[in-house]
Amino acid sequence: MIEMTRRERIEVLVDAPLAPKLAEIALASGITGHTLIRTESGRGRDGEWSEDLLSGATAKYIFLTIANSESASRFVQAIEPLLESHGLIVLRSPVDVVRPERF
Amino acid sequence: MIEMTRRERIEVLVDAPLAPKLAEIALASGITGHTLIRTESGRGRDGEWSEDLLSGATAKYIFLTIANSESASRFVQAIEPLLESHGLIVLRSPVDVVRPERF
Amino acid sequence: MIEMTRRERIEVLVDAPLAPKLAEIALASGITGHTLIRTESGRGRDGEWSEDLLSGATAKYIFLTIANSESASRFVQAIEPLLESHGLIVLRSPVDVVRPERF
Amino acid sequence: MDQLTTTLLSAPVLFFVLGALAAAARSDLSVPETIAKGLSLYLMAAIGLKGGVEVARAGVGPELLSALAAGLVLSAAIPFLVAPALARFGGLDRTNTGAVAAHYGSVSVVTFVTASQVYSDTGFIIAGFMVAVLAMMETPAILSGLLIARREGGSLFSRDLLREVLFNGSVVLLLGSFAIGMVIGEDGFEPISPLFKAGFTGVLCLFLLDMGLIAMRRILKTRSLTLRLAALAVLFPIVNGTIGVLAGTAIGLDTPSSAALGILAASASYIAVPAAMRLSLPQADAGLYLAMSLGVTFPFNIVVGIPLFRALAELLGAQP
Amino acid sequence: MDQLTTTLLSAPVLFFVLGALAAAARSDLSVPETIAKGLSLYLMAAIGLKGGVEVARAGVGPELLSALAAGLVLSAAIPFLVAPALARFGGLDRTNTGAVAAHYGSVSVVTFVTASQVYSDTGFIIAGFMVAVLAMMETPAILSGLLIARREGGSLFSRDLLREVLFNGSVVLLLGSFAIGMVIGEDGFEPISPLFKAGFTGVLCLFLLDMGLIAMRRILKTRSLTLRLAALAVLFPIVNGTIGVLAGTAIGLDTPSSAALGILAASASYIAVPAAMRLSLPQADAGLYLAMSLGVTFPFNIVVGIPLFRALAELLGAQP
Amino acid sequence: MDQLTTTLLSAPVLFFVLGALAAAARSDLSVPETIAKGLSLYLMAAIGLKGGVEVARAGVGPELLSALAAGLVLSAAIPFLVAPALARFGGLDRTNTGAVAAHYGSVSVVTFVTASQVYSDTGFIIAGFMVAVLAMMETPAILSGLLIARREGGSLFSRDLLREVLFNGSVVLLLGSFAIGMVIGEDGFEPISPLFKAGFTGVLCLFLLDMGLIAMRRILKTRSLTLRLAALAVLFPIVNGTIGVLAGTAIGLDTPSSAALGILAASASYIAVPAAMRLSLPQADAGLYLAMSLGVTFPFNIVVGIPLFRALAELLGAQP
Ligand SMILES: Nc1ncnc2c1ncn2[C@@H]1O[C@H](COP(=O)(O)O)[C@@H](O)[C@H]1O
Ligand SMILES: Nc1ncnc2c1ncn2[C@@H]1O[C@H](COP(=O)(O)O)[C@@H](O)[C@H]1O
Ligand SMILES: Nc1ncnc2c1ncn2[C@@H]1O[C@H](COP(=O)(O)O)[C@@H](O)[C@H]1O
Ligand code: NA
Ligand code: NA
Ligand code: NA
Repeated sequence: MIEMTRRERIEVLVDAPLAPKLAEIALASGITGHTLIRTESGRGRDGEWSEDLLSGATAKYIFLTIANSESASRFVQAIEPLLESHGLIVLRSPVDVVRPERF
Repeated sequence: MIEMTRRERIEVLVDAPLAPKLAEIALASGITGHTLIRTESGRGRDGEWSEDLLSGATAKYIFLTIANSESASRFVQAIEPLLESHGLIVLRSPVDVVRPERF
Repeated sequence: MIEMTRRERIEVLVDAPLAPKLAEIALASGITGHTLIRTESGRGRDGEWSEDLLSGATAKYIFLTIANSESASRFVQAIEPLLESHGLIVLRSPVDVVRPERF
Repeated sequence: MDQLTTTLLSAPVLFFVLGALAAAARSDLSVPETIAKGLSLYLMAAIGLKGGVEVARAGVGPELLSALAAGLVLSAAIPFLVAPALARFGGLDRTNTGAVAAHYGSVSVVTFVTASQVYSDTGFIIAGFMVAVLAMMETPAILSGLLIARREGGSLFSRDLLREVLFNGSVVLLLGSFAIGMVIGEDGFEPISPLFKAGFTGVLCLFLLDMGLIAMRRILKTRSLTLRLAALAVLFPIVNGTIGVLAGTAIGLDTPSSAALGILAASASYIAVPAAMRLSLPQADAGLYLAMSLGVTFPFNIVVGIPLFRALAELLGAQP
Repeated sequence: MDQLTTTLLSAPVLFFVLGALAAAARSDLSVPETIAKGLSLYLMAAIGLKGGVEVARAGVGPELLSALAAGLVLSAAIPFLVAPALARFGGLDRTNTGAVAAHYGSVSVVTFVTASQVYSDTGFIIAGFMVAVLAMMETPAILSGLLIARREGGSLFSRDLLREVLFNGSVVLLLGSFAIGMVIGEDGFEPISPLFKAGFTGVLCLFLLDMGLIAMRRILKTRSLTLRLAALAVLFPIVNGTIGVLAGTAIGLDTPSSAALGILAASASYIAVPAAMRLSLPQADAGLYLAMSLGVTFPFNIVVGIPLFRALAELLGAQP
Repeated sequence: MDQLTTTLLSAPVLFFVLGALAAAARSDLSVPETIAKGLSLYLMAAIGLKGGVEVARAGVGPELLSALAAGLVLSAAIPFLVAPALARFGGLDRTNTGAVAAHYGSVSVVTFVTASQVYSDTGFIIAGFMVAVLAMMETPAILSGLLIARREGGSLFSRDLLREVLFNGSVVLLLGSFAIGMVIGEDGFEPISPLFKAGFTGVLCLFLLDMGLIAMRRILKTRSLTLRLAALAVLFPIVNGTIGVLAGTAIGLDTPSSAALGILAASASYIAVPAAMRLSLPQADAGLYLAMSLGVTFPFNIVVGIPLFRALAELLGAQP
């Protein structure tokens, strides 16, 4: 059986215009890669949003990154100031990966 | 280090026309928010589906919601009747969040 | 309360042209279904990619499949040869499902 | 049979055939879904406007009302007509019978649009008000289908369903554009006619290219389409279309409009009804009803139905 | 008031109304987001080209410079003008005041485009160079809005913001197409005029259909739009538009261009500014500023503002 | 050099430059991917139809066969021609050499389309059958590239690859539209000519705007494009294009068609081949081959290649 290693899965729900900023922060936290996932719509404390808008101002992505425990913590720490102001949602959970040296 | 708290991550694979109904049920179960994620295609017991269809009738979303344990259970309970009839797939896993009072 | 059963969640980040191949391998490993999730862009060792390209050659999907432990292991084993050559990322984590006999 | 050749060798039909062949050869040719949706919005707005402008020019006669009534009856009745065949000969259960039957009572906008284009190229002009009949026939069939499936009230989605039925996107766009066309008339239509009139046939070609791809892929992918059901998907348009042409002639429509009523009766929905069925009869097999309506009946109507119902209408119209 | 009828019964405005009604009836009619984005790219390229070709034909006079200066001042000043009303009468905090104010200083491309189309149908022709004024007015208001919100330098996104402000997609496309229009002139425009000129009004119809849907849904969905704020969203265009027409007349623009300057001052951004605010003032309520600019002010301008500012400009133009 | 000015100042080329400048200024201007895909489907259908209608009018001569043969040989041979330079001067490994080489053997539809538009504006008309040559040259290069990379049979994807090669979407659409054009002829083309002919240059402008954005972003984002490789991406079109013009003249094509064969040989694929390489040579660096073909060679051909190969063809055509 292929050996798998424990890593951290971090997901951040983020406004589209802010996504590049998160990528910068991730890089600065020593995280080598990420993937943006498309969302369609949602509902939160501010009511509903959806992509149907011309400006793209209310679109959101899920910023997914796999990292080792230290980088993950550094990253979550670094985006802390944005959490309240930008209404980010941050999820963290363990995941097993192949080729762990990549992350 | 930022403190993170355990919550439940519920994901439901759902037909596009049914997604608003799930949102209503979530609200009624005391869940404050959700996010719909776009899918492209898939395969199940009924064969393949994909978005390529004009009617949007066979499109599916992933309905993602983070909730505390009680709300999550209420929600899963409430969508039970739809499971078989609408071919829903329900996934539940633990996740750590920041600002747990939101969920 | 509804009873939920432990299964495996396998996610593979995969180049769009390769996705049908993964579906074949999954089927051969005894996995009955899967769902492809849309991504938008990302960054890895080879630099950034995004969907903005005409050819679709650099688009990626997340191939999500829920399986029992044996099928999951067979599947991960079977895609091993593609891991390095096609730059796949494979994630595995436990998840609770309803109607476990489906997976 | 010269007419058949004209239909078959018109650009829109040839693009449909090209799409079907490409899909059969497993080519990766595809039209992005949103582009197809955009094209279909355009086609509905254009056909609505054209109808409205035409009615503004020619005025509303008494035929409009009788045509609307005929459309309503056809849409509501056809599901009950086809249901026994689906259940007994096709072997479907009650739910699937209801779902498939609803598709055949409703109509296909693109079949109508293609017919009206192909006809008008040879001077066989459908009356403008038939667009209103088209819109009228979209949704009554849904209720009939649900009745057949015996899904009674108090249901989870009934309110949503009613809205879907009454304010369905394509009905709103068709009738709205029709009304706009009536308000602006020929003069007001002039500045928008380069887009909505001159561009029309070309857009139809691209749309039918996509329909060819989708229809053929649908057939290739479906598991539940038996030979018997495929035969029904050919039989239904012939029978329903004939009834439509007869009804049109009986209520005194002009020959092209009788043919058009035949086309409407013969065609099966693949936009409004599948979405409604997914919501109201989720247990029904979507692969099946789409394969029948989109995979078999649609191509049959485009290639055979369009010239057939014209010929039939002309035959009946020539009767004393 | 014949003019009002002409505006209200033109196809683009009727499609806008159709969209609003459909959304109010909770119809599922929708234009896919990418299609709408494509249409808006087309409209900006077309209006830019048209302006440039016009300037190439008529030459650049001294009015261009004074019009550009007037536009710059209006865009930068209007946010400071509306801010006190938003804060005191509307009860907004500083952040939301700044964010909303920025929208009213900036402009709505589609309002301008609709006005220029509706006007030109009755021979009331806006000067070509007003497109450059349109582009000029897009972004200064963003800086004013941030000043009002007191978000000072050293900030997280200031570099990105500056780029957003200077090389914003719609500004680049408008000015770029304008420049291309000037270079190619009437001769070079000929081969592309079937798409960019003949197709224009039709595309505008489809786009406004979508705007009607979005505007109405925005209103129905928003929680934070109070009656007072809605009243301001009607008052602002009246006041700002009047100032714009006065300014245009004062600097000696011809009557249609003065009306156009009024339209620009009256209109509120819903493309460039929301994106910038999401980045720079993320704490501001996006639902609110979009509801005001897109849900109230935009429809008001399309239906009332366009004929109003024309009447005002004609009144002032007739003065000795 | 008047010709160079005509090319450079035509609307499509100016829009390309606008896109490149906007991307260089890091503007957020962008054309949604699906819109671009829709425009490219339109361009391929239009160019195919045009070619087919032209052949229906002029008939098929013996040049068609020799041109097809020349195209086949050029597409299959050019990869072997450029491979040594890529490996030795460019320093690429075998896999990347094969992948990049395949791109240069294949063709760019948009380069061809732009050339045929720019040429025809000045009465320099490419023969209709060259569209068939275009389609013919799309895919043989893929097999040559794989041979160079020494990826032998028994491979994981060989069946998929063969289908990709034979029934590639753009090949099917080009040849299918070409066939439809031949069947319908000039009369059948008339109802669809407003969309496919009158709209053509305008759509090309919007598409090239997007290509400018993509090409420039590709260059800015790529890490692996060395100066040497960039130099090759300029050298290859000059050499290959010259060979193409010579071949065209040698087999007796008319002057514009010889120039077109030069354009085809000079151009590099950025649609069919990248997708095939991603599947068959996934280890090759996609950033690199796209930067070379799309970022360097494409702009070079649009701006320099189009006038250059015309001048060359005219020079050779004037020889006794
Ligand atoms: N740590 C990571 N977390 C999430 N996605 C990643 C990560 N690393 C790489 N990726 C994704 O995998 C793709 C290929 O990675 P690579 O093989 O490193 O170029 C990238 O473009 C990202 O979309
Ligand atoms: N409990 C939740 N589960 C999943 N997504 C959520 C949840 N709460 C909020 N969201 C998402 O986060 C966005 C912003 O939330 P809020 O800051 O509460 O307006 C919402 O629009 C949703 O897309
Ligand atoms: N094991 C699985 N893992 C992930 N997605 C699945 C799985 N099984 C089914 N699905 C998804 O659920 C949809 C409906 O499944 P079914 O009800 O089996 O037709 C499929 O089309 C897939 O998109
Ligand atoms: Na019918
Ligand atoms: Na303004
Ligand atoms: Na080439």
